Amino acid sequence: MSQRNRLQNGGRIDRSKSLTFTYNGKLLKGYAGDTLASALLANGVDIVGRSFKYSRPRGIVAAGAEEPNAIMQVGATEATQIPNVRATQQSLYDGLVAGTTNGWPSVETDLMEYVGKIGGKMMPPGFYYKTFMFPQSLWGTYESYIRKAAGLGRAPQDTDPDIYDKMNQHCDVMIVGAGPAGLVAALTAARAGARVIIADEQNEFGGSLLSSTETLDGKPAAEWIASVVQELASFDDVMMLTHSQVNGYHDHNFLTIQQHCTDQFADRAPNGQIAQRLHRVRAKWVVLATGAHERPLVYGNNDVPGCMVANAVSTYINRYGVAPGIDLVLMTSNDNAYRTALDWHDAGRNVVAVVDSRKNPQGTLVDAARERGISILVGSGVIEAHGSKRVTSVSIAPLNDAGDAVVGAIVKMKADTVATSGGWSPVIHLSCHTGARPVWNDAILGFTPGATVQKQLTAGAINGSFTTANALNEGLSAACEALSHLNLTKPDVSLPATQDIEEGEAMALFHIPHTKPTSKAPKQFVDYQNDVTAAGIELACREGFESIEHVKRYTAMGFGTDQGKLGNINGMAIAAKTLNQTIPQTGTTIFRPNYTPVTFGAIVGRDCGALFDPKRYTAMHSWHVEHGAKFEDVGLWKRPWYYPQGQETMQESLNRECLAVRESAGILDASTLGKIDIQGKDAREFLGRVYSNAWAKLAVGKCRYGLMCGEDGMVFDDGVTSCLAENHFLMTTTTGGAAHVLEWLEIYHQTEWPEMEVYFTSVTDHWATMTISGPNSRKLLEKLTDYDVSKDNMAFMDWKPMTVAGVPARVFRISFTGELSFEINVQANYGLHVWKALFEHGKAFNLTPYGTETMHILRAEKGFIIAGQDTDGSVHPFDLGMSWAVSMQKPFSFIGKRGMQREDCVRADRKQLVGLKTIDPNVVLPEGAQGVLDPKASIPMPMVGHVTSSYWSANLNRSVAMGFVKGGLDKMGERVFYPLVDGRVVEAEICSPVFLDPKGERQHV
Amino acid sequence: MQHYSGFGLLKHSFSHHENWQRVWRNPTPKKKYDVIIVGGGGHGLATAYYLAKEFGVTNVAVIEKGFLGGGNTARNTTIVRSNYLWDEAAHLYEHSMKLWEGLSQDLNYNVMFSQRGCLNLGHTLQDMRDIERRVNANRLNGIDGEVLDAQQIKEIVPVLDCSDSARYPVMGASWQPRAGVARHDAVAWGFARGADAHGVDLIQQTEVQDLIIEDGTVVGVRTAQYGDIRADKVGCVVAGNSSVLAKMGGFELPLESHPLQALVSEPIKPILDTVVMSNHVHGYASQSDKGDLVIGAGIDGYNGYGQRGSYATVEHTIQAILEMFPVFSRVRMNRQWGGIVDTCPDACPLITETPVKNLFFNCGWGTGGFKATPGSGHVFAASLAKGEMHPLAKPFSMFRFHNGALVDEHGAAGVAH
Amino acid sequence: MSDVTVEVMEKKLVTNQRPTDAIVGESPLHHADLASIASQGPQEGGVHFCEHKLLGLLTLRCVPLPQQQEEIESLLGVALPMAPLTSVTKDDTSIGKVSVRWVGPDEWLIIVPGDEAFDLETRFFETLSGHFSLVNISGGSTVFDVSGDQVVSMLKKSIPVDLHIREFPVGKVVSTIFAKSGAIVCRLGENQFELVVRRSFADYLWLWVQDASREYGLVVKTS
Amino acid sequence: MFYIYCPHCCEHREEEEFHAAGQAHIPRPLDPDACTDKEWGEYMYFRKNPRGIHHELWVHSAGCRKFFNITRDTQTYEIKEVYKIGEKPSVVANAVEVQNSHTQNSSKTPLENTLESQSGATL
Repeated sequence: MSQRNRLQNGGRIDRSKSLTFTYNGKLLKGYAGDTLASALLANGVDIVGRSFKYSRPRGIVAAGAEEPNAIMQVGATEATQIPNVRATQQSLYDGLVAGTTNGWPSVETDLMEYVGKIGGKMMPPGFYYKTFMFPQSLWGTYESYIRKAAGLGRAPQDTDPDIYDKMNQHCDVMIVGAGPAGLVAALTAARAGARVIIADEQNEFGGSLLSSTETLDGKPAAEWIASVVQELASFDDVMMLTHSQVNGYHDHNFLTIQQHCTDQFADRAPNGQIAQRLHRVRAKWVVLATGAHERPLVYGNNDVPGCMVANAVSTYINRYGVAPGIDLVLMTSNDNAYRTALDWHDAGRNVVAVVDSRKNPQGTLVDAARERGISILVGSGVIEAHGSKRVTSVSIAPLNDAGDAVVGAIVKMKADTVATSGGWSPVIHLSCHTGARPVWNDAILGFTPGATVQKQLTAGAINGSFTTANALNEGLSAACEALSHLNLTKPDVSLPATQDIEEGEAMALFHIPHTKPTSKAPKQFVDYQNDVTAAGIELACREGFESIEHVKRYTAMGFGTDQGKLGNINGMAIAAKTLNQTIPQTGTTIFRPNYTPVTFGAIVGRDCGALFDPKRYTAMHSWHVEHGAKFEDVGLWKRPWYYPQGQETMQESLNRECLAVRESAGILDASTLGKIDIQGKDAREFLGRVYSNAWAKLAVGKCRYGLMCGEDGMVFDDGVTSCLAENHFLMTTTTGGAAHVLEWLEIYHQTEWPEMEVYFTSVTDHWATMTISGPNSRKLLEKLTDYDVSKDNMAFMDWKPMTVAGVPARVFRISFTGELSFEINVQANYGLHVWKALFEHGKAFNLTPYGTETMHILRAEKGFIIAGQDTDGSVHPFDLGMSWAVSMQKPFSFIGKRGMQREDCVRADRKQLVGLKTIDPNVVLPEGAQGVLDPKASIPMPMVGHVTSSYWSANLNRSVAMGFVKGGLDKMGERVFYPLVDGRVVEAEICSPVFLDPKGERQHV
Repeated sequence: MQHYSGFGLLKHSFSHHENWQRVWRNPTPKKKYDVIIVGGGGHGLATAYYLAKEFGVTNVAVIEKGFLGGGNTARNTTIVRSNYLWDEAAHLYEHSMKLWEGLSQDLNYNVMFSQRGCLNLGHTLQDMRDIERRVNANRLNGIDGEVLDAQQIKEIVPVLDCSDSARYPVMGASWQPRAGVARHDAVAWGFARGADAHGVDLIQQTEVQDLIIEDGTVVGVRTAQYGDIRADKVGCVVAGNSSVLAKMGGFELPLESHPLQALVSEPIKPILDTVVMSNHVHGYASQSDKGDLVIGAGIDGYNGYGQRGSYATVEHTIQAILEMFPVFSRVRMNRQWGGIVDTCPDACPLITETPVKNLFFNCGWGTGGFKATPGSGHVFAASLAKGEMHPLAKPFSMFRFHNGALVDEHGAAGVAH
Repeated sequence: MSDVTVEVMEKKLVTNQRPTDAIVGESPLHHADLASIASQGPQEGGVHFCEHKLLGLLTLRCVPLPQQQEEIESLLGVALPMAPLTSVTKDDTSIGKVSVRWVGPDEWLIIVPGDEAFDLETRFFETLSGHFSLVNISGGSTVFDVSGDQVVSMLKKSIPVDLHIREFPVGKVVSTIFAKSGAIVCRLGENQFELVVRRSFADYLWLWVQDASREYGLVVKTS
Repeated sequence: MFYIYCPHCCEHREEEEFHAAGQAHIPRPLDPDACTDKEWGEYMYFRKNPRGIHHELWVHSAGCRKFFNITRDTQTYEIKEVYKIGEKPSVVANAVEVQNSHTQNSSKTPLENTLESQSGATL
């Protein structure tokens, strides 16, 4: 196929750069500067898709973001597939591979079309709500067919090879749209010294000027554009973004711009380059100069390929040198669209007729058409297009004054292209994103931006100011207003002279009547992508869907990937007419982000893969990796979970680690525990308020365990706090709770008790913490320090400063295993040195590294809780059997005290934490198993509580478990049953949670 | 009520669909009703429907300030499941699930309830403990549930990254086969049509400006268009706006209204056949019949009635989605929007009497509202009809925040949405 | 007491935390072997990166009264930067180079040579009157120096604050989010910034900086 | 996405640096033990949650780590003023239109006099 629709000359394409691309398996040619759409039209491709519901053939109707039909699958390889690319926005590049998304066996000949033709009659809007109900069991089957038929393109199966990026930007003035209004605004702001960002979705600046034959200062508009662009580029503080859609306008002037960096030029980004960059812009002022979209008219079979929006036809001619047909019928309700007839004529093609709904059109452009001898049929409309895969002819009929009835004989004319214009709809999308409701403007028959609390200004066609002269003026005045708010001086800017064109009054016309009532007329499409017709909208209104939101939802109007850019206003007009209301009475149309779809990858930027979330490491991490540790995710931390050796199973590793600790010595990297340095004369009092137990008498050099509760009395964290000096404490928290606890302390200090003299500083990362535990841990420590760590000099719950392996350390004699333990803290820069030194001297004691899992087992043998595992935010200290950690006598009503005394919190039958001893010692209860008292009870079974912690204890050669049981503290020795998913029922005896060394002798040696 | 069926569609196609009846009337309100429901969302309409159909109270008006089903019913991610942890919540949601299972037939309106199953992924040991705990509780409560390992998950969702190289590798999941999705708008319309057919007056575009309270008893509501409309009982089912209504009643609620966002991709061919949720990675997704990936974002931390939230929240959600489904990287986000969710401190609803006599509130559903629609409406209708809270509703009194008997679903993974 | 200097002053504890020079500390990016990259990696690029290892880092918390301000100035050799988001750096104090970064209305970060931290801490507790806290965080943070023609572009990918020279002049300091971690960011020159980051996040941030610099080229330098 | 003026850093920063901490001005009862269950429950859980002007507590968590108050319209998301803990808001609900729409980012002058010592934490 040659480029049979390509004009001999003209257009902003580079005819010296021929490009080859593949469309549905065929090789086609285009030029640099083409879009995929313009290249397809140049090659005479009529059908670019099949409609969703009726499988009707569809062609390109528009030239920009509003295109509903030309939705392509693009990508040369599996990994680079992109679904749903709008051909009108995709620049052509050499080697581009595109295809249509629906149609079987091909988009040209689609068998579903016949199904659509026959079944379509049974598919009015909402038909699916009225059927497929019986039997219920078959809905899944119906649904699978519906799903297959829907869905446009497909996602790739392979991993995306492209890189996306995000960048934060700040500016004084963000200008959206680089048409005449935007360019003048940018130039004005830039000359005043403002920091400016100007973005446009097109491949070059110029906006509407690129598609028209207008002159500025008597010269082609392109020359003026080039001079402005050149000047803008000379400012350091001006950022110019082409191929960049501003897609979201969020609160407080935050905007997102999707910039296509390479994906408009290549199937995948060349080595290391960014495919797309998402700019996150915070602008002091925003100027929306987003222009307008032309509204097509709604008439019979207006979806046959060859039916287009008038301005799109002009764009293809003037910008791309493509005339998408031979014989044009133009239908319009306004003067502006006459340009298309002139362009078509001047391109050497045949204008069959201009069909004008107005009785007496007058204006510069109308005169120009008459001068060219173009036939103008006034007071008429195209009521129907004919043809299956391409328009072959049209039916034209005289209309009454209101434009709502056919009043004369039908004339049929041959044509292959129908261009229509019902006027222009301002592109108000961004102005709606922060909640402003647009307002209807009768003068322009469209919505314009409503009042907003954003620092937003608008200029040009978005305001309904459609002429270039007005756009330039408004661009200047918007910039000047922004500059005055920014306290910048308005510079000299002279606007170029525009052509003087007088336009006659336009007629309010949306829906062309047919000789038949709408319900019986050929389908008149309003929303192409979702196959919404005028008849469908009328039906929805008749059925009682009277709010425009109901109409939209019932018919799916505006829910396509084009978000109703072409169809929404026509749909509202039809609904309004059906309901005998005005358009503003019917409602308004609200747009949400995004203006056009945004690649997920671009939104994510670099926050994916290895950078999805930080991995936090301790100072000894490299050692753990070298020694084969498996890691557990705890918050953002990577903690050693266990250290398998050889072919060990996990349980074998755990058994080995557990035995080593109790028999000799083990070592745990405990650096991830939260640590907070607390200083000030009120530090001690503060501790008393935030912990449930007493702190008044903790002596210097001593450590104490504490529970932290919310005001509701429920435990949320725990840890050991040590008295470093009278006014100086070191608090430890759980690994996951560190940040929350610090903020908790701060909020009470800053908002409730600011008079207290105390400061909190996180030192979690500062200290590397290694716990040596086991009967030989003292002997090991003695090898590395000269300090007297004997029982007499360093008792249980003492801390001492000393030098360990040559490094100054703080050593805490606290134990989470129930064994003799020393927690050695050194400045993290020396952590690995000390850790390695311990191993050098630890060989004699079989020093065994153990991970979090062994730690959990060892503490469970001792009945110590883990906040977050044995608590869930709904248990207070008494529920945990930890009344010893609550001091109700403290003078200050500590946080949690009042909460834990509420009526429901003092019930005797609350779930309480107890030990659980399985009757069969070899059975390990699954954590999460739910207990019942009567395993034979019928479902729903009354449950008494769940297992929170459960392990195989190699030391005890049996299982150990803890869990909640209703009233469990008073049920020692009684039985609980755990019906499991696999059908087993495990029986357990309620016991003390302390399974090993109940007197605590091992840790006191 | 005109009966809907495939045959009906065929029949009407011969008359070009010109003769379909209105789905509901557009009545002028009476001076007095037995019950006024404030709020014409899914829950309010369901309440009215069951009041009329099950409990014989037909002198009912639903007063809606906008259009029917236009609040959170129109804005949610349509997930239906009942695998809640605590008995009280589980029983309530399972009651709802059972109603869902016959809802299209009951309403003669296809709500497209698609029981395609729901996976709640676990990525940490604690996630897996919570999943075991919840599934065990579900099964003993008569709710279907299984615990799956990564291999089994991969079979159900091939596009999910179940590899060890993920930042938070998938360790397992809970699986509720009966869970699924439904067509959200259809639920509101189906209930509205059914309620209307039973005589309920649906009054749209009418804002309640005040509650009329005499001697501590509510006796009606005040509107701009229709003045005072009296009622024996008033039930407020206004979700995010509950605190505004409560203020008219002179009291506060244990509620905050927060923005909750959702988004959809462009429609793509079927790729995700079930609902996948991850609390740890903070994302969840399903695919609509139209082909859109329907994705729910997190709740913003601040109060907001603006029906929009922060962009960063959406960013984090999409990061999570790509962490779970790397092949979605080149798929594009079509649209995002926000709702106003009324959240309770314990992530459970309020179905409650209030300090004002004959004034009842049903709210606080947080992110769980859509799935509860039929059950919530049913128990609230029963409570309004009998003047005494339905046994399933009793645990959800607002006064639990006085005595401390919270139903804390926060502690249980998998409840956030 | 024993072999560690321990002083309890103002009823607070000060301990030396550095061993003798025989034991070499490992900075948070020790494992990345920046020295090798510096010698073998690219020598040209838009972003330059360097870790200033093992400096003395102290967090001062205080709402300084005039007298305290004077005392602090004489201790540090520089006045405390009282205005929000300001900093001071002096190369030639009696203890060498001293930098002070405003972090909050009652919080400053003090950066001194690594072997001066303990002495300075000790002098603070001996000298400074009134309510304050001083905490050694030398092991908990590290200092990155990033510079180069494209350093601002790299930072724009990483932090949300406005980096335009008019808004963020030399000497300005902010605490902010850096990718998904945090940093104290101080502008040292038009194209040079100091980042103080937490130890456990250092590897993540190093990965991030490499990634964000890829399109500009990254040059690693040793300090 | 809010752009929030931190009254301590004295400049606007992105919302991502902050955390919302709920309704402002909820002082902890001075004698919790004297509170009834109802009073304690209301302190912990019951909130104004207005549509419109709202006083809320925020913390500049990634910045100076200070808590402060914001008066914000929960419908338009306009920030009316920012003030430190211990200060009182000057913009309150039901007051006549205090500010017009384009003054949102003008930083609030903090009130000179400290009015309440108990500004109130939120749970």
